[in-house]
Amino acid sequence: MIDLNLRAEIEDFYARYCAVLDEGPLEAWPDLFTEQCSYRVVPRENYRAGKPLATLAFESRGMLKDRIYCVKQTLFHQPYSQRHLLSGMRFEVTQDDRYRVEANYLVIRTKVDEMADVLSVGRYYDELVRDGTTLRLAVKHCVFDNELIPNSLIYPI
Amino acid sequence: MIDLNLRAEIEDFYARYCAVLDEGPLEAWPDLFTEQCSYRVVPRENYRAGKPLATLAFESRGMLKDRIYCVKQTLFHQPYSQRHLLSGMRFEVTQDDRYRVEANYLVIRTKVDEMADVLSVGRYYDELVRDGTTLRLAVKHCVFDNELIPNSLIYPI
Amino acid sequence: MIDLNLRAEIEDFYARYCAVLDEGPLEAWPDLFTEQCSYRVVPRENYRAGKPLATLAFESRGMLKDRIYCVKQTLFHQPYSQRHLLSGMRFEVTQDDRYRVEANYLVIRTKVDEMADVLSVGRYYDELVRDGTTLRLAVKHCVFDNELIPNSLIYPI
Amino acid sequence: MMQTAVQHGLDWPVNAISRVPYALYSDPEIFRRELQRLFYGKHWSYVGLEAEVPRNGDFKTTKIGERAVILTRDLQGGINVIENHCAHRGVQFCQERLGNRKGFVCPYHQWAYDLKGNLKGLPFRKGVNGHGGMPEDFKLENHGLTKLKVAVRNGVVFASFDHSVESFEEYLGPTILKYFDRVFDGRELSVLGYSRQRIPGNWKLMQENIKDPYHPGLLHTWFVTFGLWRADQESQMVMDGHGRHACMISRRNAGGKGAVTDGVQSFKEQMTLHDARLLDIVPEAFWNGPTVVMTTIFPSIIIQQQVNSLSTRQILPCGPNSFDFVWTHFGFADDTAEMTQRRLRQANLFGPAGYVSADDGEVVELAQDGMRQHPEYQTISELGGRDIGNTDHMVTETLIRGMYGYYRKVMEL
Amino acid sequence: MMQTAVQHGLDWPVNAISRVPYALYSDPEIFRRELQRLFYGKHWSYVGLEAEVPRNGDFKTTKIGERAVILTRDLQGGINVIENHCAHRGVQFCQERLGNRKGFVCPYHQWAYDLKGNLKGLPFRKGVNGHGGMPEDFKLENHGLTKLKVAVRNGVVFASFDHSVESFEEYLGPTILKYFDRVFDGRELSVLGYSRQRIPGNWKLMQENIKDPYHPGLLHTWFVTFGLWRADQESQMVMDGHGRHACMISRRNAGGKGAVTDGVQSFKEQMTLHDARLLDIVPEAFWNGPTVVMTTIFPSIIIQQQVNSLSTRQILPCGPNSFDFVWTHFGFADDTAEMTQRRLRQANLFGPAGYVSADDGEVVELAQDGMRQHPEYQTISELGGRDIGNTDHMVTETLIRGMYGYYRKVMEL
Amino acid sequence: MMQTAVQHGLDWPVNAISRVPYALYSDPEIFRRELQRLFYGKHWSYVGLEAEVPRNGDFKTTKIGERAVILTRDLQGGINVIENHCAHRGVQFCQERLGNRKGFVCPYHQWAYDLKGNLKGLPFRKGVNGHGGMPEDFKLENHGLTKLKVAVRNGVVFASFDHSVESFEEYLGPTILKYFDRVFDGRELSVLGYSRQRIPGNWKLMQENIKDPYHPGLLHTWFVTFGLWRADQESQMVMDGHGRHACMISRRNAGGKGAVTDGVQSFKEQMTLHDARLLDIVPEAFWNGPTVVMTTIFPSIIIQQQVNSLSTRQILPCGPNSFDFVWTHFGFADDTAEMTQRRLRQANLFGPAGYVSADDGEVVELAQDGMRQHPEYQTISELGGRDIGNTDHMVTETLIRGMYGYYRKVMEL
Ligand code: FES
Ligand code: FES
Ligand code: FES
Ligand SMILES: [Fe+3]
Ligand SMILES: [Fe+3]
Ligand SMILES: [Fe+3]
Repeated sequence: MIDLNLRAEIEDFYARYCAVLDEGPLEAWPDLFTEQCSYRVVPRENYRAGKPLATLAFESRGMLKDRIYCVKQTLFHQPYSQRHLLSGMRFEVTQDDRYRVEANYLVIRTKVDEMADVLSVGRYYDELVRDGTTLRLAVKHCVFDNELIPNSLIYPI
Repeated sequence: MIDLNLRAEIEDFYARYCAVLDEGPLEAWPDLFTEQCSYRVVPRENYRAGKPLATLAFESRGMLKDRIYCVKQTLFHQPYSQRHLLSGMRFEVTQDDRYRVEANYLVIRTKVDEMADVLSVGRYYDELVRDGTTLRLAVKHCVFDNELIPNSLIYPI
Repeated sequence: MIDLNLRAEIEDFYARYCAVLDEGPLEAWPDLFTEQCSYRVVPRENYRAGKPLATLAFESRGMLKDRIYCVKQTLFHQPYSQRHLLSGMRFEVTQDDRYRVEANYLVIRTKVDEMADVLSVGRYYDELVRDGTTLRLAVKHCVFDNELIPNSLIYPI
Repeated sequence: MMQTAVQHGLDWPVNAISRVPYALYSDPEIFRRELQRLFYGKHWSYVGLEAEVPRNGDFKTTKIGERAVILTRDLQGGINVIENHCAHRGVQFCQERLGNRKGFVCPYHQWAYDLKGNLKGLPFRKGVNGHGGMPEDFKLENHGLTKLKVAVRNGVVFASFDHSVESFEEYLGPTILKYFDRVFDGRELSVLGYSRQRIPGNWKLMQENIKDPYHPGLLHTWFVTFGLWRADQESQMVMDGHGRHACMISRRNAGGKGAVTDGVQSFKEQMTLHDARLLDIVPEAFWNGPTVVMTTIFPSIIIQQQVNSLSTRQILPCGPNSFDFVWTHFGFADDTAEMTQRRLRQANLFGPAGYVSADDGEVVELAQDGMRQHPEYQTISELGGRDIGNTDHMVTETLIRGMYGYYRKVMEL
Repeated sequence: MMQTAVQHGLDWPVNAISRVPYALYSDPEIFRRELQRLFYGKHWSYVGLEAEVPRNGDFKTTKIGERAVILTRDLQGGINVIENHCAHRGVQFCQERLGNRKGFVCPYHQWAYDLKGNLKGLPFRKGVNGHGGMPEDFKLENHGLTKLKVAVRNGVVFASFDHSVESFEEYLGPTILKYFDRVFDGRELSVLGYSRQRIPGNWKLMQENIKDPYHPGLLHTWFVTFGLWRADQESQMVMDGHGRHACMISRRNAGGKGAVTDGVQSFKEQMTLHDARLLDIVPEAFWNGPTVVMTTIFPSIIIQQQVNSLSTRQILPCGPNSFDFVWTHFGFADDTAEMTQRRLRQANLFGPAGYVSADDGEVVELAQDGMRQHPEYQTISELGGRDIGNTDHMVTETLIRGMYGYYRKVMEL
Repeated sequence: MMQTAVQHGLDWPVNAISRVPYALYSDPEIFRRELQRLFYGKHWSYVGLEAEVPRNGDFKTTKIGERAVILTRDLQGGINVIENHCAHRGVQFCQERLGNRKGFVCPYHQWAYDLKGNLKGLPFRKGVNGHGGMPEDFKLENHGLTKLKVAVRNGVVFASFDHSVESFEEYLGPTILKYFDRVFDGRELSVLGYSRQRIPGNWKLMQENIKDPYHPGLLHTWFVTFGLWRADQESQMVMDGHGRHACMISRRNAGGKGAVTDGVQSFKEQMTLHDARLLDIVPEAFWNGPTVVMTTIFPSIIIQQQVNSLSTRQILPCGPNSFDFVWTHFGFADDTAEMTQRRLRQANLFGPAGYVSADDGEVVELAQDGMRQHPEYQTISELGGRDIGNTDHMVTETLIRGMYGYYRKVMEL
């Protein structure tokens, strides 16, 4: 079992991750990743079948910044709020200062004047690395079960 | 990072809080607050716009007791069960024995012979204080995203 | 308050439990229980009224194995994925190496080409025992609020 | 009405009872007519068991068709069924599933009814300080709740919105009544609990499912393997004179491999249980031969006796495309603790997660999916011929044809 | 249309206004006619308060019936109401609830409108490099947004899709106008915030609820106990000449036990508050007698003055079976901090969680449930007789009868 | 039918093809007619790629209109399309999206079909021990699954419920066929994966979206800024002889500031990428000039070639108010690893989260919202005139007019 302090540190990291996505500012999101990172949002059917297509597939912090710029400046969309819930987090130390983390996630979406619904539900397959005093995501693969997306996916998961 | 025992103590407090609301007895709910407390359930639009109106706004444990009495004795409503899920808890020690806590919450409602649905989803902005051997809520502000409430909100969140 | 390491060990156990049900293999599920165990999935109305009927009621690891065989080999059903979220876990040491655990649970179901919905929501009333180096469930009673099941319940909860 | 039906492609050869247009399972106008003629017309619908309301003042809420009703035991011990909406301005005033009351008071304006549904009083009827109140000619007796005709037989309660309905015994007819009395022989019943599921399919698909001896040996591997049900076992398929009600009667045999399992894809020869208690079956005197009798009483209820497991399965349509299916498992007050445990263990086979019935809900949903997509298409239920008649074997769909023969008469379709 | 209605069992004796067929609350064809004649016809519907759009360029999105509209204050300070769908190809172009803009640009092809709804320009209208563009005879002025007729009175904004509607003052009539002006007397308003709920019931049930002085003293124990509302207090029920609008006017009395609480099941004598601040009521000059005036302006809005709590309650139907209910709580710009806090504390009594209004949403839902199950049934609203007329007491359902008298005329049902 | 349409306010000037009544996007009767005449009539609908079922026994489930169908490669290697509901009693027997089988067995009663849809056998057909079974005259060959007419061209599979439909090549016509063959030139395809979204709008709005060269340069800032699409670039808009199919053909230019960006609110001059790999575009031989060709094949499919990103986009209506949109991204079997990675990177631009297509789903939803609220209103698509014709520029809505010209003929509206 991993060290309790490390465990708490990782839990805190994910609490911050969710707060950034749900409370903002989205501009803080790329900094939670390493410079060379892999962020993917993938329908389970592609993941299972070994098909390479992702709903979103980014390969660097720069691409994450470009996405946020796009979402904020150029991609028209209806306003909505999202709320993340994580559960069943599993921790594994793969090398010094490198940790594999998995967790179930649920994202509830609320659009103006509509009932809340499930925007995305699935599992995180992540890798965290220690970068000085802080942790960063080197890998975050969000594999979602609800392959039929309720219209569109704008903000990061 | 806060002390691990304190962290566990706070998590236990919230587990108790949810159990009281979901399992009962509701009469035990006011005791989880300080005598002079602030309990507010607020639609996000008012919260963001700085508008003072709340769906529920209580200023003392007495008001909480009055609410429970009302719910149990005078406020007609259809029976339903509620189930709380919290995630992404963040802890901060603001002074000795005073802690700021935030968390995402989701409340699933089930009415008799209906499918379960989302009653409320949003974020807690709380302050806990140590009162002798136990913790109590001095502040609990539940800011909900799903501003269009599915008919009515009877039990506390 | 229970020992922090024990607490983490129990949380890890539940993370594994959920991973087995959501990620598979289901064949690993019975091993999470003791040989003589009680696994019950019970509508809240029967639980509250003291009526003995359960949706599923098993009395041994053997019965759990028979269920998995049935689900995999003989029980026709439409494919779906499930995703567990737990919250508000409460721990109690009842005797040496025997622990009572309660938690709220939510299971989100996704069927092919349909929106995700709530398959089951309720509370676990469990008892864990230490079996050598590992923990096992001696008792797991899943009492669900949404008594009107969305057609059928195939996989374990 | 038929306009819509035709719009939806209903094109049904006269007298064809072995072919049913898919439109019948999703057309809203046809469904509306079904409610009026089948559920609210001259038929008896199941509402519950006396054992659910044992004491004076006890009540149980349920539905007939889409109408909420309340089964009550009044203060004189009588059984009543009344409609659950207020005569004043329509409030469905009672929410609890089960309870005990001296009477009902509507929350909105506190009109008060007794357990028989009579309006006993209303606030300010005579006005306040000489102001207002109800008109002189307003009579409490004209404004009670809808009262249904009630039939109680051996502890089982049925009701009808149409007071001119024939007696329950005539309704069942002698054959079905005999099998009804086989399970409900007057012994006191004890309720073990409830299971509920919402099945996204037309309600008739569930009636067909229990009038269909063709599927259990094929869909339910479990049955085959353990010989609880297979095509080569002794059985009779019987109906009432109208073909609307039926019993599937059978006696389990050895199970295992045999002629009827050859090429049956679902058969698993080597299947055994890790814990045999699930199938700890002990014959009961009342069986009197058959190990299973499945009774369908049109339109609302199925009575299950499957070895030691007993239940009523109530059908509550919610629109044409889904229905709620409510299982009430029961035993007898004089059951031993062992027998009760046995019934509860065998209950694992049934209900929304049941080893041999979760899959029924699944195929009903898939039949609805298949039928909605092509309303102009037709089923073909011609196993055992195209006519209607009782049989002493189960290689037939005669009971389904029987139901549609009656259905066409009453529905005038 | 009536075909459907009749299909659904609408069978309504001519001139019966005290009996309303349940079908009226769920029939889709009737609902469609209600939208056309009541919400889009010669009536004024509430859209908001001037205080919500104080500065030039401010806008607020809302609905009338099922149509999305925008309340704007144009750059000249004028108030406009325009329909929220693009004249090009229908996009509902504005999503924010509140904002400030120089004009609107549709996201799809950037057609640009000013705050009055005039089409100001569109990309490539004259073509690109001599290619394409709009036809010669295309005139911007023919392709603006739908503009509604607007009425502003003392800071409250109403609009109508039918420009031939009578003036707002004529529409209210002198009696209702007097009570409208009692709250909206020209003082500057300040918005305290919003509450929103989706109530699964027909929109008319909410109009009835606030035209129904019979229920508060019975459903709302709170009211009775603290004397905020009881059947024996001074009150008047008044209507406009058409019976479509109404005010329920009353003055609280001592509360506690009394003739009208005898046998009222919901009365709780010994009830007291742990924290009395919830009922820290201070009379205001403008009350001028009554402690409560509830005004229903047909079809879209309720104006609440309950002691120190003030709100508008907007009705936005979503199909026949549900509506959104939007509460705008407000005070006056010159309120003291104490009075503002008082209004906010008393706001606990109202809205989706309110001590005396969460239950209104609940009974409305249950009335819809009860009515949907039996469309052929009828309500009976005969308290205080079967005719229509103002009263100086509250033991009457005359206001409901008044509304249906007018409803039948306009709906030709 | 038209009754309902008229009820819903359908009032459509004869020959008006540049104005479309909003009712057309939500009326259930019109939608039903669309299913019959467009999706189930004399048209070819997309079902998939041969590359999805490479081996004998492979199958893929999908839909045409609202009917579930299965694309199979039979044991002889032939391509078949059969309807996914059992001929016995309607069960939609196949659930997996992709798989490999020797044949299909319905779970309910194990009727067995081969991959061509022929009924091969059914349990107990000859009865058991001389009892029951199917009638003498029952012929397997009369009870197979619905078989659709199939067309395969260069690895793409289309099907029709109407076997009298013209050939696929005639259906496309020479112009569209040329562009079809430009992408599908016979090279082996490789499937990169799927994206799926449920868009709450009428299916026709997506056809319009890809027949609309007016919006990309305005809605999709990304396109403009990087010169992937702007109103001043070389382009042709071409249709088949009926105006039902179309190609939008264009060649990217320098991008950046220019006449067509003046006053275009969505244009962002200073926009640059932190990581340019997203736009690492490498021309391919088959482009043969254009950098983008968007092909709409009425009614079911869009073929996308956007620089290096290739996909089919299938339209599956779910009632009048929403549709499922299924993206199949593909490349060629002989692609280099670099080219595959390039296609995958550029795929970020498309699909439910795409930089230049998530917003299409959003505006389609908002168009549906705007149109539902006002069925009597009409669109105006008059950019480039009111007639139909191919153009060598993109400042036109001619392709949309072309589609509605054909639509009115077939729908007789
Ligand atoms: S509605 Fe029941 S008392 Fe008025
Ligand atoms: S739809 Fe609004 S600009 Fe085209
Ligand atoms: S429904 Fe398919 S075999 Fe009977
Ligand atoms: Fe079965
Ligand atoms: Fe009220
Ligand atoms: Fe686009």
